[in-house]
This record gives sequence, structure tokens and C-alpha cells, in this order.
Amino acid sequence: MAGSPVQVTGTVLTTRRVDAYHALTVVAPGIADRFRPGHFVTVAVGGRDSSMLTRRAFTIHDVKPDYGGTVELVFGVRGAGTAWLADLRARDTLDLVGPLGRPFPLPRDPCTCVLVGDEHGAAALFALADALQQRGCRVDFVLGAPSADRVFGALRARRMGETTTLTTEDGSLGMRGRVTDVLPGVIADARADAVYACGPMEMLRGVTTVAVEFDIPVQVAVEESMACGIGVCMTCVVPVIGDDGVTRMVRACTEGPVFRGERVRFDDVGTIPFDALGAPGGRHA
Amino acid sequence: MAGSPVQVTGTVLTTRRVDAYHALTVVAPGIADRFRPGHFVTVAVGGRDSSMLTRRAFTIHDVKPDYGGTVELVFGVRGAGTAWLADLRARDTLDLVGPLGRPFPLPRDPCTCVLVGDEHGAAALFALADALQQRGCRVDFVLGAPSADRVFGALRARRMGETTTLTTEDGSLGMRGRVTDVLPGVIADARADAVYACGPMEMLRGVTTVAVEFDIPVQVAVEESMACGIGVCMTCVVPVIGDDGVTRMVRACTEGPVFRGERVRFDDVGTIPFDALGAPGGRHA
Amino acid sequence: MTADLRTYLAHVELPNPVLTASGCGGTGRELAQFSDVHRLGAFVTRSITMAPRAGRPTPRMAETPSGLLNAVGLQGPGVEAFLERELPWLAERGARTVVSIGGGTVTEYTALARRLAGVDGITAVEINLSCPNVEDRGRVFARDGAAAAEVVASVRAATPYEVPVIAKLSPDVADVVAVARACVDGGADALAMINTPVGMSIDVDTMRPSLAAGTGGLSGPAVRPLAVRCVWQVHAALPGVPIIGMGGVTTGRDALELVLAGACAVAVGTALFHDPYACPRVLRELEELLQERGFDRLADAVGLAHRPAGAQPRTRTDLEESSL
Amino acid sequence: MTADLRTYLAHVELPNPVLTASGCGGTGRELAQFSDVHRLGAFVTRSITMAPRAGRPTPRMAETPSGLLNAVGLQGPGVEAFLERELPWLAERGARTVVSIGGGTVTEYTALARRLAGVDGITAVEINLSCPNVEDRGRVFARDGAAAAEVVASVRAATPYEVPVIAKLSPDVADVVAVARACVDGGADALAMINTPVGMSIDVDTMRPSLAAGTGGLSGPAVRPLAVRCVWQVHAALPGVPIIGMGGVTTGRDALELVLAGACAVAVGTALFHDPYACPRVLRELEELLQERGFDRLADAVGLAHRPAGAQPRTRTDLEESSL
Ligand SMILES: Cc1cc2nc3c(=O)[nH]c(=O)nc-3n(C[C@H](O)[C@H](O)[C@H](O)COP(=O)(O)OP(=O)(O)OC[C@H]3O[C@@H](n4cnc5c(N)ncnc54)[C@H](O)[C@@H]3O)c2cc1C
Ligand SMILES: Cc1cc2nc3c(=O)[nH]c(=O)nc-3n(C[C@H](O)[C@H](O)[C@H](O)COP(=O)(O)OP(=O)(O)OC[C@H]3O[C@@H](n4cnc5c(N)ncnc54)[C@H](O)[C@@H]3O)c2cc1C
Ligand SMILES: Cc1cc2nc3c(=O)[nH]c(=O)nc-3n(C[C@H](O)[C@H](O)[C@H](O)COP(=O)(O)O)c2cc1C
Ligand SMILES: Cc1cc2nc3c(=O)[nH]c(=O)nc-3n(C[C@H](O)[C@H](O)[C@H](O)COP(=O)(O)O)c2cc1C
Ligand code: FES
Ligand code: FES
Repeated sequence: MAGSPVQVTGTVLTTRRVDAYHALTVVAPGIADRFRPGHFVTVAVGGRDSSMLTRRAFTIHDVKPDYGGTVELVFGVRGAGTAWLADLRARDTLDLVGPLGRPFPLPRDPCTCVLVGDEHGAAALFALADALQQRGCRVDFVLGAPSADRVFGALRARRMGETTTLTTEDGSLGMRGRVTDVLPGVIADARADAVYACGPMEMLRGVTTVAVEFDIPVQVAVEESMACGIGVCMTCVVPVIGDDGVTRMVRACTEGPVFRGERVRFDDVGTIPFDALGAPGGRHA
Repeated sequence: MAGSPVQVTGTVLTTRRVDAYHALTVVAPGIADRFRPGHFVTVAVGGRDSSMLTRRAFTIHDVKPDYGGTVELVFGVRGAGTAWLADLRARDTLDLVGPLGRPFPLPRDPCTCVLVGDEHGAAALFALADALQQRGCRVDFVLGAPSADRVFGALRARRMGETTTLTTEDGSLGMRGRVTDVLPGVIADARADAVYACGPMEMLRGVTTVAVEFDIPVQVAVEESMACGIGVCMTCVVPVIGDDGVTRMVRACTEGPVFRGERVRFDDVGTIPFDALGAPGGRHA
Repeated sequence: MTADLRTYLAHVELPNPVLTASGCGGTGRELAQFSDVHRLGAFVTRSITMAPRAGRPTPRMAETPSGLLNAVGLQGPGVEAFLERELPWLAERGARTVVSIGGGTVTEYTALARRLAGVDGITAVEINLSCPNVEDRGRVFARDGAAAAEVVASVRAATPYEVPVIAKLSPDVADVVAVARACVDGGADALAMINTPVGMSIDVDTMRPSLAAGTGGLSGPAVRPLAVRCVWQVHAALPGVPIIGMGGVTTGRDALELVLAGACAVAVGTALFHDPYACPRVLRELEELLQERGFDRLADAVGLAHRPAGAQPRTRTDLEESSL
Repeated sequence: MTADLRTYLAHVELPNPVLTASGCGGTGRELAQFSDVHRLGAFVTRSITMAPRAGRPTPRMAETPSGLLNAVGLQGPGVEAFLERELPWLAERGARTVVSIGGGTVTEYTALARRLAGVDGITAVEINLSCPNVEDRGRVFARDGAAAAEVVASVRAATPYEVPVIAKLSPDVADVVAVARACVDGGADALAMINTPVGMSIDVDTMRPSLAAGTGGLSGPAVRPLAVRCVWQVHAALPGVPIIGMGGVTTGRDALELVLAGACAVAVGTALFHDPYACPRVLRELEELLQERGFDRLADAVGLAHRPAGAQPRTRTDLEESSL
């Protein structure tokens, strides 16, 4: 199968700090080859005798053709797995599976797109911006975080985007507030045709609300806790409305992570909506 | 308490290969200070999120005064824990507890001692030889292993010992056979007054038999599987006859690892001898 | 010479003993991206229910030391959609398919067995007995020998004789042998063990259970000692009954551990989440280990750790229920 | 301001909630090389038996992923030697001592309780119910509510009223709440859980069980999810009963997890083998975590994870026996 994922044990080429984040570049030809913006990889953490069983998921930030193909991941330290990753050094090896997930769909015709990213969510947007610009699209960025050091990619956004608007909750960079506070203005100013967003569920909900108000399409990349990343464990489900109007609990790792925003029932994330297919209280379940 | 063990997180100074073995020198002042020949340390393996819970026990091969005190361990790769240790590099840290166990008792007056070591068991003998020589004792070595690359410390033994006899099971170095094959000759030639031995249970049994035949004292350091090394778990017991003639299941980590050979019921290791204190079949147990 | 790896679930021959564990291999399609499903000893489906089920709310999983808690809640499309869209795909690929079934009442299990009866491409039916019995205040069938036996008997009766019925047991019972015996007396042709014992983790930051469902099933290497013990005890009591061993298998060594304890086949679950190639890898490793140990046939290794101890004092075996 | 860490086992106050787990702290002397035993919430002895016991043959331990199997077999000097040589030393050091007792018959437990009655320096008596009942074909007491209750009742009757009696439960039962309830009805003032579930490992090189005894008790972080679940279930059913939580506690976070599930004290076992300073470290870490979360008193955190969920959808709790 052309697009199917592979497992690769890649050598770490470089590690660097970017403000609050760590970036790892890993040799992974089979994954770099197949990459499209929005794809993610999962990595094994903790080494051979680790007590950590589940792979950790990371958006592919960038791919390069060097060494047959490299991928770059950008991450913040959250728990034991990311702490282990942050300790990796050049020449260590990393076990990756990818590329995984449904990538961002691209517009057929040139148009204006606002790309919204919160914290490490921004990492997914630059390859996307590149692909959009190659199709002649105009790209505007909105990047946010709680504080200046956690805004990822502001410089690159400024280089690539027609406009770049930054927000921080503490006001240490850009506007004080959240991305959703400034988004209506950005959409209006740019006369945007579409929105892409990547970040926490709560932010995606807000972005979707704004896009729906403007009646423009919105593609969101969700971040739901994942045990396998390849579609076999059913732990990463979100309630999504299908083409037939029926809500199903669908896997973020395979049907997503990118969904049409208005199809995701954000208010019901973390529940089984009563009208979802197979919800309890139905005839048999 | 003067002799009590401490926990130290020490920096690895050097790592080197010695034939089939790995040697690690670790900065551990508190342990080096208190060291006496026959002591061991336990080390934590696998890093922070390791699935390996139990510490691994290693004889202290050597201590040096550098950096406030260093200890050297010598080990062969056996399973996951020793494989992890073998991957350590200089500047990594290692968590040690020690010094542990009952060290070798030294003779009051100068005498002739045969030191018998099998494989990594030999690592315990050089500090002992040094201590014996400082008391004016003559030291003769008998070192054995299955093959030449697994005989540890032959050169050093040749430098320190009055005589050094090597045995390998495949005949690739020294005499073909086992240490117990050559021991009677060495004892007779040296007119030895005492034997010290370190190695697998089976070999200690043989050495003890020989020493008993010669009617000379024998001190053996046993290697029983240990979970704690500090005397709290009761997993490391061996049947040992006490001064009162009663056999008890005693802890190799605290009452040992060094025992008077003739007191250890080697034939009954791995069982509860029927006449041991509290053996099943007794009144209540 | 490589060892003969064929194994039997009752009279049904499998070309090799490495299966997927129920609920851990998706529909088969997901794993097929990595390796052929027909190279599995058998593909075991997630537990199929009568009606579609949306499962439990998220978070559905939490990592624990060497373990994984899950509360998926048997999400699935229901038996009709399964028969229409999933089973035919597996059959086309030449996979041997063990269909796992789950229900809340004896009637529901029976209805599932009836629906499956006569359908082509079903190698065996596995009964997931770790479902809450809605008629007994939600007590799971697997914790009650009599209830388990009733399910087994009625599924056995509704299933064509040439299709073996496998009863899948849980470790969190006082006496797994008693439940196993009840299931075999009820007509089970084979046993699978272990399903996940119930566990829980609490997020000390939110100060709430990590799983939305509160409790979840514990799987992965953490539970392997429980799995080995269950297989050992049941094989000792019922040496003639084929056992599919599972619980924490990640390597060929783990698989061999279960085989030596008495399993004639081994299923891989949680390890698939970490390594999508786990099944063929475990098989290859198991094959090598058998070869190194001079086995001509897998069958010769099954239950071998039970053989009377030789003369070596260190391997004397003196088994009691309790370790203390 | 630091949190008030005092806790109560029935009416007996402990200055802090971190205890040693039975059988994991030796006689106290071994740990005292590293830190003062009187700084423990309490020192819990290994299970004391009437007669001296030599225990099981070696190998007695095997490492498993994030776990440890042990089959020590209650090796100990018997109650007389304990009272002569061990308890006085603990009393001298100012340790609060919980004496764990183990027996093969109700009579034996009762005799132990009688022997301990009136002896100075005993803070509480803990009944290790995971011993095989020689009068019931070796079935362990903890697996049978009625047998457990009988032991508890007779120990309670033989013990002075001011000394609390703690019943220690095993997780490998179908319904831990039922056993807990039976013990409380039998007179237990507090409960301790969990003792080690029975597990096994097989050495694939020797192709024999790793432990001489065959099976052993599984401890360490691998079993923590079972411990949290048991504490949670029992606290939910019997909110007024003090629970000593244990099973895989290695850090203050682990201790807090059990506290939030409903334990008012926490015992550290296997972690002591890795870190002889584990008890004071866990206490310090727990204290810090409580402080960070704004607790004035440990007591306010006990069972807090049970509080009705707030408005956040992700923390809704919907508990059933089974996770599937
Ligand atoms: C599709 C996808 C893409 C992601 N991309 C990035 C990225 O580019 N940069 C980045 O910093 N983070 C990213 N994340 C989040 C990242 O996966 C988590 O931060 C990471 O798994 C935390 O692991 P840990 O061991 O440090 O934390 P712990 O909290 O100790 O992890 C415990 C368990 O929870 C899971 N988990 C915890 N947080 C998350 C989360 N937010 N999402 C999914 N699983 C989680 C872990 O996988 C693990 O199984 C992404 C997540 C998903 C699902
Ligand atoms: C007092 C003492 C001193 C020792 N000194 C040395 C030494 O100087 N050099 C050396 O190479 N080895 C020595 N050993 C043996 C060493 O402890 C083991 O080789 C090591 O524990 C194996 O760990 P592993 O993870 O590689 O093997 P695994 O087999 O994977 O270990 C699994 C478990 O078994 C235990 N174990 C396995 N083998 C032994 C053994 N022989 N003794 C004790 N526990 C064991 C481990 O501690 C661990 O808990 C000594 C053992 C003892 C008791
Ligand atoms: C995410 C997940 C889903 C599962 N779903 C089912 C199921 O539907 N039916 C079933 O019988 N067992 C189910 N199980 C249990 C597994 O089949 C297996 O018995 C258990 O996980 C132990 O094996 P492992 O440690 O290899 O995962 C599930 C396990 C996991 C982790
Ligand atoms: C080596 C060892 C010996 C034990 N001995 C006893 C005992 O004598 N009595 C008892 O009630 N529990 C005993 N236990 C069980 C522990 O007290 C505790 O319940 C269990 O190990 C879980 O805690 P942990 O994971 O912190 O070790 C023992 C555990 C171990 C590991
Ligand atoms: S993470 Fe396993 S199905 Fe999505
Ligand atoms: S190793 Fe624990 S008592 Fe000896």
C-alpha cells in the first residue's frame, strides 16, 4: 500500500531547544517520503526495559531530504515520556511509526487560509503553510500560548505569513488573551476562505465557533489521548457527525486527527452523546 | 553507626572491557571509605522509568582514594540489568548502596592463604590479597573459568601471588579442568593454612570439601539471588549451621555473603533441610 | 530443521500458535498495513455484540507501570455490520477468524451464537465472559462459575459442532480452576486466559480517576505473572483442555513462558499497540527459542514446566495456592 | 504552612501516614541503619507465627516487569523470639509497632492474639489473611469472607479493646468488598490492602518455574492499579472504615493516589528493597504534594477522588464492576 505507515529505528541527528520546546531531527526515510502536512508519528519511549508501554504521538513538524529523509518533532516536556525524549542526544536511536493519521485536506483552488495554533499545536502548521502557498494560497497565522516562551514558531510565521498575530494569556508577547479573541478580526481583515487549527480541544471548539459564524470551512487537528496510533485500540475516539448525520465515536488516530471542525461535537467530547450510534440507552447497548 | 551502608548517586569515571568482563569505576566516597574486602554494593539498573525493580549486587573489586573515593565493579553481562550497566558511559550516574555484607575475616597472625576464584568471583580476591599481604600473609591464587577470556585477573594474580594456578574447562588457558581439580595440589605445595573462595555454589562446595580434607579453615563468599541486599526481604537465604549446631536459613546479604565453608550446607542449598529451625513438619510450621 | 508449529484448538488445526488478542487487532485491516493477517495463527476479533455499541467515554486509557488500563467498553458496530463488512474481508485475506462475542445476558450470547451459526469463515467462537451480567447486578459472568457455565452451554448448543467454542476467563476470581472446570463441564472446547483484571488509576493532578469509566482492565507485561499462574493452574487441573494463553506477551520468551505453563496457543494484545509487527515477530522469536532448545514440535513444549523435577535441588516444585 | 499529616487507625493516632508493609522492613534494625524507625507512621512487622518457620526453599524471588514475585513463606523466629528480641528493640527506639500475625487455623491466629494481648508496645494487630487455611484444603482465608470473618472475630475477641485489629485483604477474589464487609462485620477496626496476588514466572532457560515454590506473591508498581481499585471499591462501600493502602507505592504521587482513592495511611513494601530511604522520602514527597494542592490536613484528601464530579465533562465518573 502506497500510503501505509512503517516502523523505523532512526538515528537522532540533532537536538535543540526552541524556547520552552525541544526539537529532534531523526533519520526516517520511509516516513519522510510519505509525509503530508497533518501527519503524525508515534515514538517508543524509555528504552529497552522501559515501564512505559504506549508510544507517544507527535506531529511531524518538518521533513527534509537529507540522509534519505529526516523528520523533525517539536515537543514540550509533559510527563515521563517527553522527559526521556528531551534527554536524547545526537546519535541515539529512536523507534518511530508513521506517517499516521489523516492529513490536512488542501483547497483545490487558491484561497486565503488562516492557520491557528496553540502552543505545540503550531508545529503542525508550517508544512501546511508551505503546501498551501505552493498552491497559491495566502496564509495568515494566529499563534497563541499562555506565555511568550511557549509560543512556537513566531519567527517562521512572520516570515511565511501574510500577517501573523500572536496572543499570550499573560500578555508577555502579542495581544493579551487567547487565539479565539483575535481570530474574528484576522478572518475579517484577510477575508479568509478557510481556517486550519491545531491545539487543545477547548481552543478547537472556540475556533470552530468563530469559523462557523463566518460560515467558512474549518479543519481542526485534535489531540486525543492515544494508546496505539494505528487504529486498533479504540481509545482515541471523539464524537463526530458523519455525512449521514449520525454521530459516531470515531478514532482520532485514523479517521483523524484532522476533522472538519463543525462535525466534531466538542461539547460532548469526554462523553457518549445520547444520540451517538450505539449509545447506552439504545435498544441493546 | 560507623560501618553502616549509605546510598550514593555516583558519577561513572571510567568504563573498560577486561576480556569477557566490564569494569566500571564510580565516585562513591561514603562507600569507598568504609570498604573492607568481601563487601559488595547493590546498584539500581535501567534508569528512571525502568521496569526492573531490584538492585543488582556486585562485589567491590577495588577502591581508590581519587575524587574522595571511588569503587570499581567488574561484571559479566548476564541479563537485562548487566546489559544496561555495560552500556553506561563515563559521566553517567549510578545509584549505589553499600558497603554491604560481612567482609572476609582476616587471620590474626601471618599465615599462608590460598585464594580461589571462579569467573567474576575472582574480582573479590585482590583487595583481600592486599589486606592479607599487609598482615604478612603469603597468598597463592587459583583462578578458573570455562574459557580463557572469562578468567578474571590472571595478570594481577601473577603479580601479587606467590603462585598462581589457572584452570579452564576447555583448556584454553592453564590446566584443563576446574579449580577444585588443582586445589589440593596448591594447598599441599604451599602448605596453606587457610582458603578463601568466591564463585558459584557448586564450586564453593568443592573447595570446602577440599579444605575440610586438609583440615584447614575455609571462608566462602556465596552468591545467592538477592532482592534487597540489606537484610529486609529474606529472599537470599542459605542453610547454615550455627555455633549451637542448629541449622538456620540465614541471609546471604547480611549474615554473609562470607561464611565459614563447613558451616554452609551446600548439599541442601535450594531446599529447607528437614532439621532446619522451623522446617515444615516441625510442630507448627 | 525448524520446529513444527501447528497447534490445535480442539480438532481445528492452526498453522502456528500466535494469535491476536480480542479487542487489540482492530478489524484486521489496520494490522494488514504492517503484515498479512493470514500469517497469524488466527485473528481474534474484538468482542462482537448484538447491537452497535458506542463504548465508554474518554479518557479510555491510562498507562501504568508496565501496564495499560483500558475502558473501551466493547465499542463496535454490532453483529450485522460485522458480518457484512468485517468478516468477509478477513475471509478474503485467508485469515482464520476467531469471533469473540460479548453480551449482558445468557439470551444475548445465545442469540449471537445463533446468528454466527452456519456463517462461513468462522474458525472458532470465543466467549468473552468478562461482561457484566445485567441480570445479576452487573456481576461479570467470569467471576461466577455457574453463570459462566450457563453461557458456555447455551453458546455451545447454538454453535455447529465443528466450530470450537472457547471460554475466556478472568484472573480476578478466588479460584480460576473452579471457573475453568465449570466452563469445560458446560461444553467449552478450549479456554482462553487471561482477560484483564479490574484496575484503576487516579490522576493526582486532577485528583480524579484517570479513566472516565473509573475502573478499567489492566493489561500488558504487568499482568503476565497472573497469566502464567492461571495457565499453569488450569493446565495442571485440566491437562487435556487446549488453552490460549495471553497477558503481557511482548516477546517470544514471554510466549514460551505461557507455552511451558500449558498454553498451546498464545495471543498478543497490548504489545500490538507498541509494535504493529508484534505477532510475526513473537512467532519468529518463539520458533528460534524452540529450535535452540531442540524441540521438533511446539506440542512437546506445551506444559513442559509441569514435568516432575529432576534431581537438581534448585528446581524442585512444591505448589500451593498461596505463596506465603 | 505544612499540612497536618496525623492519621487515625480507629482511635489510635499516628503522627504520619507512611508505614512499612509487612514482611518488607525486616526486624526494623536493618532499616534503622538508614533512617529512624520512630519517624515512620508505624513499623509493621513481618507476619509473626506461633512457631519458628524456616520458610520456603530458594529461589524465593523473581523479577517481573515492574513487579517482584516472592515466596518467602513467612520465615521468622516465632512469636516468643519476636517478643523477646524484636519488639523490645522497636519499643526502645520509640517506634509504633503494628504486629502482623499469620496462622494456618483460626485457633492459631487466636493463640497469637492471646499471646500478644497485654504486651506493651503494640500499636495495632494486623491479621495477614493470605495464609492457607489448613482446615480448608489450603484455601487462603482472604479468599473466603466467612473464614476471614471468623479469624477476625476471634482475634478481635482476644485483643484488648484499645488495640485496633486490622484485617489485611488480597485482591485475587471475585468481590473484595464482600470480604471487606465480612471482616468489618467480624470486628475489624481497619483494613489493609492489598496483599500480593498469586503470580508465577517460568524461566525459559531451565524451563521450570523461577521460584522453588512455583507460585509467589506479586508486588511492586505492576500491582498498583489493583491496589487503587481495591481501596476505591472498599472505601466507596465502607466510607467510615480506615484503610491502609499498599501495593506498588514508590513515590509520594503513588501514596497520594491511594489516599485519594480512600486510604488514610499508606504502606511501602517492595520499594524498600530498591531504596532503603523510601519511607521518609515518600512522606516528604506526599507532604509537598498536599501542600502544592492547598491541603491543610491529610484527612481532607482521603477519598477525595470519590467526590461527585464537577461540571467538567472529562471527569465524569461512572463506575461499574467491569471495564468492558
Ligand atoms: C496526534 C497527536 C499529535 C501530537 N503532537 C504533539 C507535538 O507535536 N508536540 C507535543 O509536544 N505534543 C504533541 N502531542 C501530545 C503528546 O503526545 C503528549 O504530550 C505526550 O504523549 C505526553 O507524554 P508524556 O509521557 O510526557 O506524558 P504523560 O502524561 O506521562 O503520558 C501518559 C500517557 O498519556 C498519553 N498522553 C498524555 N498527554 C497526551 C496528549 N496530550 N495527547 C495524547 N496522548 C497523551 C501518553 O501518550 C501516555 O500514554 C500530540 C498528541 C497527539 C495525539
Ligand atoms: C553478593 C553478590 C556479589 C556479586 N558480585 C558480582 C560481581 O562482582 N560480578 C558479576 O558479574 N556478578 C556478580 N554478582 C551476580 C550479579 O548480581 C548478577 O549477575 C546480576 O544481578 C544479574 O543481573 P541481570 O539483570 O543482568 O540478570 P537477570 O538474570 O535478568 O536478573 C534477574 C534478577 O535475578 C537476580 N540475579 C540474577 N543472577 C543473580 C546472581 N548470580 N546473583 C544474585 N542475583 C542474581 C538479579 O539481581 C535480578 O533481580 C554478584 C551477586 C551477589 C549476590
Ligand atoms: C484496548 C483493549 C481492548 C480489549 N478488548 C477486549 C474485547 O473486546 N474482548 C475481550 O475478550 N478482551 C478484550 N481485551 C483483553 C485482551 O484480549 C487480553 O485478554 C488482555 O489485554 C491481556 O493481554 P495483553 O496483556 O497482551 O494485552 C482488550 C484489551 C485491551 C488492552
Ligand atoms: C518479600 C515480601 C514479603 C512479604 N511478607 C509479608 C508478610 O509476612 N505478611 C504480609 O501480610 N504481607 C507480606 N508481604 C506483602 C506486603 O506487605 C504488601 O502487601 C505487598 O508487597 C504490596 O505492597 P508493595 O507493592 O509495596 O510491596 C510481603 C511482600 C514481599 C515483597
Ligand atoms: S490510538 Fe488506538 S485506535 Fe486510535
Ligand atoms: S537480599 Fe533481601 S534479605 Fe538478603
